[in-house]
Amino acid sequence: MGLETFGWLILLCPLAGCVVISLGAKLWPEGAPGWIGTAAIAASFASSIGALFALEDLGEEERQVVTVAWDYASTAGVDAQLSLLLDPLSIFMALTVSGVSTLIHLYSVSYMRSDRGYTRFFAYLNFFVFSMLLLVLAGNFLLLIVGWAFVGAASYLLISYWYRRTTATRAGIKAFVINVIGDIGLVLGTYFIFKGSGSLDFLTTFDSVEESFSRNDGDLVAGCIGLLVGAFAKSAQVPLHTWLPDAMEGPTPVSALIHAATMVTAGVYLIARMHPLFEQAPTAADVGAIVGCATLVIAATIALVVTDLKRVIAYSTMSQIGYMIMAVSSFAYTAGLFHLMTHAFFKALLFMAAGSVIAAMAGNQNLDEMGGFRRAMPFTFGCMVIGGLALSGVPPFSGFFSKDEILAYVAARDDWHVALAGLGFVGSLLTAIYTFRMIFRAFLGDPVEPARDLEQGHLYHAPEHTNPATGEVEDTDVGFPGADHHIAEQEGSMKVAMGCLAVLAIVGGFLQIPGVTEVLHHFLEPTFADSAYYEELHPSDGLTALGLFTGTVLALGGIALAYHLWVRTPDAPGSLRAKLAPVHSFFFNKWYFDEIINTLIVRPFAWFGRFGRNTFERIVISGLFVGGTTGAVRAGSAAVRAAQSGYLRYYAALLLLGVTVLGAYFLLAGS
Amino acid sequence: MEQLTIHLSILLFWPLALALFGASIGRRIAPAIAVFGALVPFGYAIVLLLDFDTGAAGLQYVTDDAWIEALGIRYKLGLDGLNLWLVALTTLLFAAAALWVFLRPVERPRLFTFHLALAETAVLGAFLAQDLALFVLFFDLMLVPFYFLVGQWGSGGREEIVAATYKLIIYTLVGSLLMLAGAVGTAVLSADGGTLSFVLSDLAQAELDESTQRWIFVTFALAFLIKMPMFPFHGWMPDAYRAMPLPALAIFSGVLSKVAAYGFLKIVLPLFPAAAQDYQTLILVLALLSIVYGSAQAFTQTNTRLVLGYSSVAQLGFIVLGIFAFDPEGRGGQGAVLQMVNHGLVVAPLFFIVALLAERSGGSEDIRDMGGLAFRAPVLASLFLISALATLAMPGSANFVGEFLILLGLFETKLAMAVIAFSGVALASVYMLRMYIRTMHNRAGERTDSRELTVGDAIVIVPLVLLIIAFALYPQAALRDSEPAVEASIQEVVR
Amino acid sequence: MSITWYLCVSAIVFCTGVGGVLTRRNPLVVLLSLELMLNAANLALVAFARAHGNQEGQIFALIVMVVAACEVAVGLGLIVALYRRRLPIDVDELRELQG
Amino acid sequence: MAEVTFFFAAIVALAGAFGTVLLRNPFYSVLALVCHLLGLAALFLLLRAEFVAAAQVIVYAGAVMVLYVFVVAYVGGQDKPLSPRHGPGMRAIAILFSGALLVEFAFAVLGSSLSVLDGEGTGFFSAFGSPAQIGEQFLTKFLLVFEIASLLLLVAAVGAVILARRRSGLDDPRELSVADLLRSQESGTLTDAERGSLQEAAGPPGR
Amino acid sequence: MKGPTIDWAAISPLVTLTAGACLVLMVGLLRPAFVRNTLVPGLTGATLGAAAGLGAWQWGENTSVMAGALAIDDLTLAMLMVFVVAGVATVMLSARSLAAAEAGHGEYHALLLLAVLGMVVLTGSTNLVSLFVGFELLSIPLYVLCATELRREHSLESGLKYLIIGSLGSAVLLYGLALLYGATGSTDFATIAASVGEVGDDPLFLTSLALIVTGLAFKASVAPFHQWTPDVYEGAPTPITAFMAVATKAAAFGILLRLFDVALIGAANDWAPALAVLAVTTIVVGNVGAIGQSSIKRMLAYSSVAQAGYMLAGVVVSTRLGVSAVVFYLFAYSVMNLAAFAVVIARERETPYGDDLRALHGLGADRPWLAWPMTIAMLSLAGFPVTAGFFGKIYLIDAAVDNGYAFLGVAIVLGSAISLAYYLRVVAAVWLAAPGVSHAPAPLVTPGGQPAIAGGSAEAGEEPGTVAAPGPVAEDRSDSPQLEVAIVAVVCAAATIAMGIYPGPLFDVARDAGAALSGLL
Repeated sequence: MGLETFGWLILLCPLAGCVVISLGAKLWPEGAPGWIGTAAIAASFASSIGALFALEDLGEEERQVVTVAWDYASTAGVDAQLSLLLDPLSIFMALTVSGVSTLIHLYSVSYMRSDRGYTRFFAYLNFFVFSMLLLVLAGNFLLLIVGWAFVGAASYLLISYWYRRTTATRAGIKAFVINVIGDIGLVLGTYFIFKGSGSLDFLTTFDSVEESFSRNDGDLVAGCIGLLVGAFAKSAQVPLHTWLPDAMEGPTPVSALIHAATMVTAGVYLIARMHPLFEQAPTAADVGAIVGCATLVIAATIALVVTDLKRVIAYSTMSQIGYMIMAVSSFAYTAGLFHLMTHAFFKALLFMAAGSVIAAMAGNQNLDEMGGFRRAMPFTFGCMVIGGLALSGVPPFSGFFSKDEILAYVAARDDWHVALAGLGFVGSLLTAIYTFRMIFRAFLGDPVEPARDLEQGHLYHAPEHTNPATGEVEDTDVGFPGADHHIAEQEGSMKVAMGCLAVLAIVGGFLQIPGVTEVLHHFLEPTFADSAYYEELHPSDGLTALGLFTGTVLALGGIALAYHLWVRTPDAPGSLRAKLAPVHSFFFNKWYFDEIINTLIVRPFAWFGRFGRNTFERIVISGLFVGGTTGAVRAGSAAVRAAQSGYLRYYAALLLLGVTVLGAYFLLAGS
Repeated sequence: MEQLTIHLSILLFWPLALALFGASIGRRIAPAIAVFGALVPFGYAIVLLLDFDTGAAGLQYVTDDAWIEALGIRYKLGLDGLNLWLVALTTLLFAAAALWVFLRPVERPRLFTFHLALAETAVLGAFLAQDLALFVLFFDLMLVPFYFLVGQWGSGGREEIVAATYKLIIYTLVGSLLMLAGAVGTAVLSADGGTLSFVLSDLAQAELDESTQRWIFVTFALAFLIKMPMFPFHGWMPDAYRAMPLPALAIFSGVLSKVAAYGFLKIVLPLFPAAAQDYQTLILVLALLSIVYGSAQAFTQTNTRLVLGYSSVAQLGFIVLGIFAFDPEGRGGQGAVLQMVNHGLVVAPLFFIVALLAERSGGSEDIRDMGGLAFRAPVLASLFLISALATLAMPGSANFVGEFLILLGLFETKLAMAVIAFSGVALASVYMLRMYIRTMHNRAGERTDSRELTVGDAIVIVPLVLLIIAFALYPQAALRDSEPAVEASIQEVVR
Repeated sequence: MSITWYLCVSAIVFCTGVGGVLTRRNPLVVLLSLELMLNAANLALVAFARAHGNQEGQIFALIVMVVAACEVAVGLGLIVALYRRRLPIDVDELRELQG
Repeated sequence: MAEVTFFFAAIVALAGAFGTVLLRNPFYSVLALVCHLLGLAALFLLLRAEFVAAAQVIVYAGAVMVLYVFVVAYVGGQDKPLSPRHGPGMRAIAILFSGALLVEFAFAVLGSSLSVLDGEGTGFFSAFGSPAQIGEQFLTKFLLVFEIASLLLLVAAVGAVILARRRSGLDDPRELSVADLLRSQESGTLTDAERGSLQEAAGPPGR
Repeated sequence: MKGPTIDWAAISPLVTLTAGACLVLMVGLLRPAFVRNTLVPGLTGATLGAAAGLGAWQWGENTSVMAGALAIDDLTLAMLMVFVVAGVATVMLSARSLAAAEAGHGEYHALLLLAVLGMVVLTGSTNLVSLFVGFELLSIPLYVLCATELRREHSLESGLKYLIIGSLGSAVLLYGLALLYGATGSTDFATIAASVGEVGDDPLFLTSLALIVTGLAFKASVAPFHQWTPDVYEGAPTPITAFMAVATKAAAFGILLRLFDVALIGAANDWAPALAVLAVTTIVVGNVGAIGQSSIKRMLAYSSVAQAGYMLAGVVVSTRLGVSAVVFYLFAYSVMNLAAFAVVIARERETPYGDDLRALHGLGADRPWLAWPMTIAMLSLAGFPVTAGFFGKIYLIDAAVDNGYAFLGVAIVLGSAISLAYYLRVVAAVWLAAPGVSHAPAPLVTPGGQPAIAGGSAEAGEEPGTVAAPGPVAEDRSDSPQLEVAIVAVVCAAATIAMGIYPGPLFDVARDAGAALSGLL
């Protein structure tokens, strides 16, 4: 089978899975949908590997293959086809996505088992994977936008998966709308670029970029900014990030897959994919770098204080993606993508572990009420720690290499980027602190009731099902969220999935050790062949060493600090919070982003709508237009009927008046 | 061509003839015959789609007979890229509506089906007419059946219904009567002294001077803007939408508004290019206002019909934007044509679904009385979801392609307006999802019971949704056919 | 005597008739006023006939007399009918029909 | 001489006209009209319209006016005030309008530049206006008019009969018409009860 | 001395009408019911039919007869057709009406025929004297006919009002004619047309114009000379109202066209603007006045005023196109109005509401054969497509725009826009309103729909059913569909639709009529 066949297979397997699951909804026996879905994704992963080898067989130059299904909307000079672009970058993304997805599907098979919407869940999940793969394989802007929107829709569906929860539906619509704003940015960017290049096809646009745009050409910069808006919305970068924490309303596997491993990294992929444009418009690239940097710091600070287990991880995700965005916008592509991959591993791992803990807590996600699960669930604990270490960048875990490589490259870019790198280091310190704050508070300390139950060997069940976000009592009669819970210790498939990811989280880093094994770098070479920075941009060995060392120190220091604060002196955080009350509340309220957006956009619009309905419609539309005219006509009618008094002699009078006037007119006009 | 000439007339009058036949036979059988009368034209339209000579400019299957020499009015029908797909859409929606009426009987079925068929003939006539007087005739005729449909089968109290019919007719007829004057003016003034002719192709030849074009343009624009409706001429819309029986409403919102948009492309641009240029900005501004205002209303309304009604106002705003973008390649026009078909295709199933929702929430059509309806009705939910996502022009739907082209065209000529228009895209997602969530999701309402849709409903709705998907996969089909025609009518203006 | 004099007389008579129609409430008298107007026309016609020296005017005048007679007959008939119906003989009372 | 006659006749005519309009009693109005007509006839003679003048005196002043007198006598001359209950407005209007109209006519007549109006009148020949002349005209040029005029008289006769014919149920029951007698033979008469009930039903209800 | 050569062929329609009138008058004196109920109407219809046939035979001859007093040309004949249609319809509608019984069938129908004759003379006249005679021959019978329901006060009142105002109008007209004769020195249109050139701006002439315009506009019920119309239409017996609404208007417009577009065409620059203003006023007043009327007859009266405004626009443009447009519109106008009036009559007899709008409630449900004609008539009057009214309006607008009176076209459409308000009110009453109360005749009212006191009439005496005995006869009469009325309604409605679908032939007729007026472009 050729490369193109594999390419289409990668795409079609998940789609087929989705269709089969949903059409057969009524037929499938208990649990079948899960396995079907998993199998479909596994098949897709297999074809990705196939595609990888097929690609390796080709020569360095022709490792960019475009395959066209049919004309999609090619009219009036617009060349929009249904085309895939198969090159190292897309294959790399396909591998990461399908690989991680497979494991997460595996995890979900048992984690979601007792949920009534089991079938629906896997249908959605498969659809998501299909969309994500469409996004990364798309061969032109239009198709990219399609994939872009599809993942948005899928994430909406999965966020509001438990749709009886108003919190869930609200989070869902929020996510969708912000993603649509991203789409709009993307479309506008496309327009600007299309204006110059006259083509929607990637390769055509990239090859002609020098001809069609001068350096920092206004249109191009605008276009790239548009693309960045899209990227920010999807990757939850400031200020379009507010949807991501709320997205934690979705089931934990969803958070693991979509809001940690795959979808949110789409922005990174986009920038990497568009590198010829960004390199032609460095101004835009700098914007990206700065925003990424800002995000990583802001998110880290918030993560320090939130008490919702999943939200902590969510903010850390934002922060990590901040790193990646910063990297690719500083043209450190390999580093960014490398971190993307490793992050997918350990962040998925963290979420899975968290899911297991939440299951043990019977759906309760509040850190304040957790503690002492160390003995109750050792496996989960182990996974959590591995993930945490990787996230904090402790050698030799994967995060260590990827993150510190990013910082080194960014520092090497040019002088003012050094400042960004510096902030990056601050971020990594904070990362270590909040990560282990979470781990320590959940697993160390004296066990809470659920933990103790679990040690006795039976799973804790809450007296009544409550919404973790609002605490309101839920109508569980509908059967979702499932009444029963599943934790890694009791479920083989969950164990397997977490185990695999744990291993990857440990060894994943060796794929790309600066100066030693640069597998990824060489593999991605063909995609970035046209990049001016790919080869040139290289940190000096000294700088690299310094970076690695600093990173290690900061990570360990952070962990130590966390240990000191939350294990050694458990009352210290309280006093500290009291001391820094304003800062704390500022962080705790997420820098008031939601409030600002609410007052600036949502409220005015709602007011406008109400004004239109209550005032404008009544006064202008029906009052002025309808009422005005009818009123005039009515008045006229009244006048005419009043004149029709019935008095004969008035009629005669009017007649004679008419005669006189007419005569006068004729006499005046005629002579 | 010659052996085909008769065919368009068959397409045109078949429904009416069958309905009359059915009405004369009896109330039992009438709806069934009406279904037959609506399905045949649909099949016929499919044949036309297949047989249509793609890429050829100019008319096909022309019927051109003398009708009223005294006024130079000819009975001239024809198909081109502009109306081909709209005709198909019309026949499709009417078939769906007839089926719906057949499956859930109404009282006095004979009259109902007769009016429905009369409406179909009128709409098809308006689309097919290649003679200005003929177009005006059918354009006005469209109103009559809907007057009766609203008046006799409308929902709500007597008073509201009568008021609604008044608003509907008077509002829209004021416009189209002015258009009548404009049409006659066009013919007479273009003939000036010569032989009078209402045939569009002849009128397109004669160049009216700019001042004349202007006042005539105003009459036509008014008629079309009211019909669509467009802000601020939508005063009749809320009442009419509230009162109209749903199968009729599906057609009304799906097709009749398109006739107006089609009129702009088919008549106004070629006949009054100069005036169109002069008023471009004005119309564009109105379109933008419609988009923003319509979205805002759709976002605040709680009556499902009105949500859809105002969303249509916004969607038609986009279509008009595309028509009046006047970009040299005619991308806007292309997008507009595509979007007309799309909107008709998505809004009709939505109205049918609204009927089902009302049944499941104790007859109320207010989203505050709904909620949680998806629970036992996954199929219904997914049908609704697909239509809703298509309506908000999610990328991947044909609607997106339409809006993409429209805004691309506008982007090239009027950048700022395009950027504003994008707000409409975002707002669309807000109000459509709001409607979906408030009806299908969230806690269940008091008087709701979640039921799956019956086979009968499925027979009507599922094919429509499948068509939406199919069209999403291959919008090229429509674009390919319409390209030359759009080119032609835009060229009149841009040169 | 120039024709103009006759015309002036006829004009005055006509306007007198108009005044009668407008002021009198008794239909009988209204009819009489109408007669005045017709006669004014007659005078004008005859005068013009004299002026132009052709007799068409006189013919016309004779016809007008016939017409006047007919109108009178019908009008008086109506008045009699009203009277029979015990309706007030007053044009201002006849205002059932109005609006 | 002619002048004197003219002024005398004109004054008579005008006086008659004013009398017709102004006199309170219809009977006097009729008489006033008669003398107006006589004055007019004199003017006709001055204008060489002998036949017209004759017709005026015989037909008009003679026959038509007699009709009037009969009706006035039958109906009884209830004399109404000159102006109705709703104030003197109507009188003012009347004076105003007829005044305005008069002014216009004055413009028309005096302002006219037609030469023929100034002179005594042109080309008159001996037989001008003689019965023979008129008769010839009627039988040649104006034959149609002549015929139609006869039909007009027929219409007037029929119409007057229809309207003034005496019917039962209208007048007080004591008056019996031939028609009643005829009907009573054929299909019995209405009982008083019926007639009484029926009289209420005049005019469709609902107004 | 020898009389003028008489072209008997040309005047055969007039002769027929005269003879018919006299015959009917005589026959009407016979006693038996058969004569009155069948023979007299039959004869009348036959006479009208014969006249129409002879007219058709004379089509295209365009002769001038009776020493230039009359022009029997296509315009006259086209109008004759309208009169005949109206006349026949009226005869059928009067078949069971009280008016005929009251007046005596013979007299009633004779007057009808003489009125028709007068109309023909009026439209055909090419001479001031014959114009005036025709004018009176048309008016005086109508004065009488309006008052024939002597037992209804309204009928008498309308009669007297019509008589007095009408005589005033004709007096004004007459004075105008006199002045015109004085200014031009002739009563022949041809001579007048010739001499308009030099006296064109003479005040005498101009004043005469004003008076003549008033007199004729009055007959055509053009605002502000329209005020008699609503009162008279409402008061008169409905069949007569129908006849007046259609035939009188046609006659008035016939002579307007002939006088202004032939005799006074030279002074077009003087009168055209004035008439244009009158047209606009009329359109506004008529349409606005009709709104909110509860009596259908009154509403139709105002609507006829509005329609007169539309047609006046056709006169203003003073082109052959304009003439043809007016003629065409007159045809359309007559059929749709007759259909409407037929339904009104039917309901007057079926329901206790007389001509009140309530009489139509629920018509669609239980009397489809009346409901559809009413609907079609209303839609056609409003100018909806596939009805005669639609093309009539197109034709008028066409003519108006063609001669640079675009604003008249706009006025027409705006007027029709307003008119929807009241036409649709009727349609709503027919279809949308809940059925009215019982259709059983209210007490004291015979199924004839008229006060039962009418039964006192000498002739009406033996009229079965008009006798005020609510017996079985009355019962079966009450729900009898009144065949002839329904026939009129349906036929006229069908004609309306037919003209709306294939108006070609009628357009040819109209064009010939327009061509008859030489001297126009």
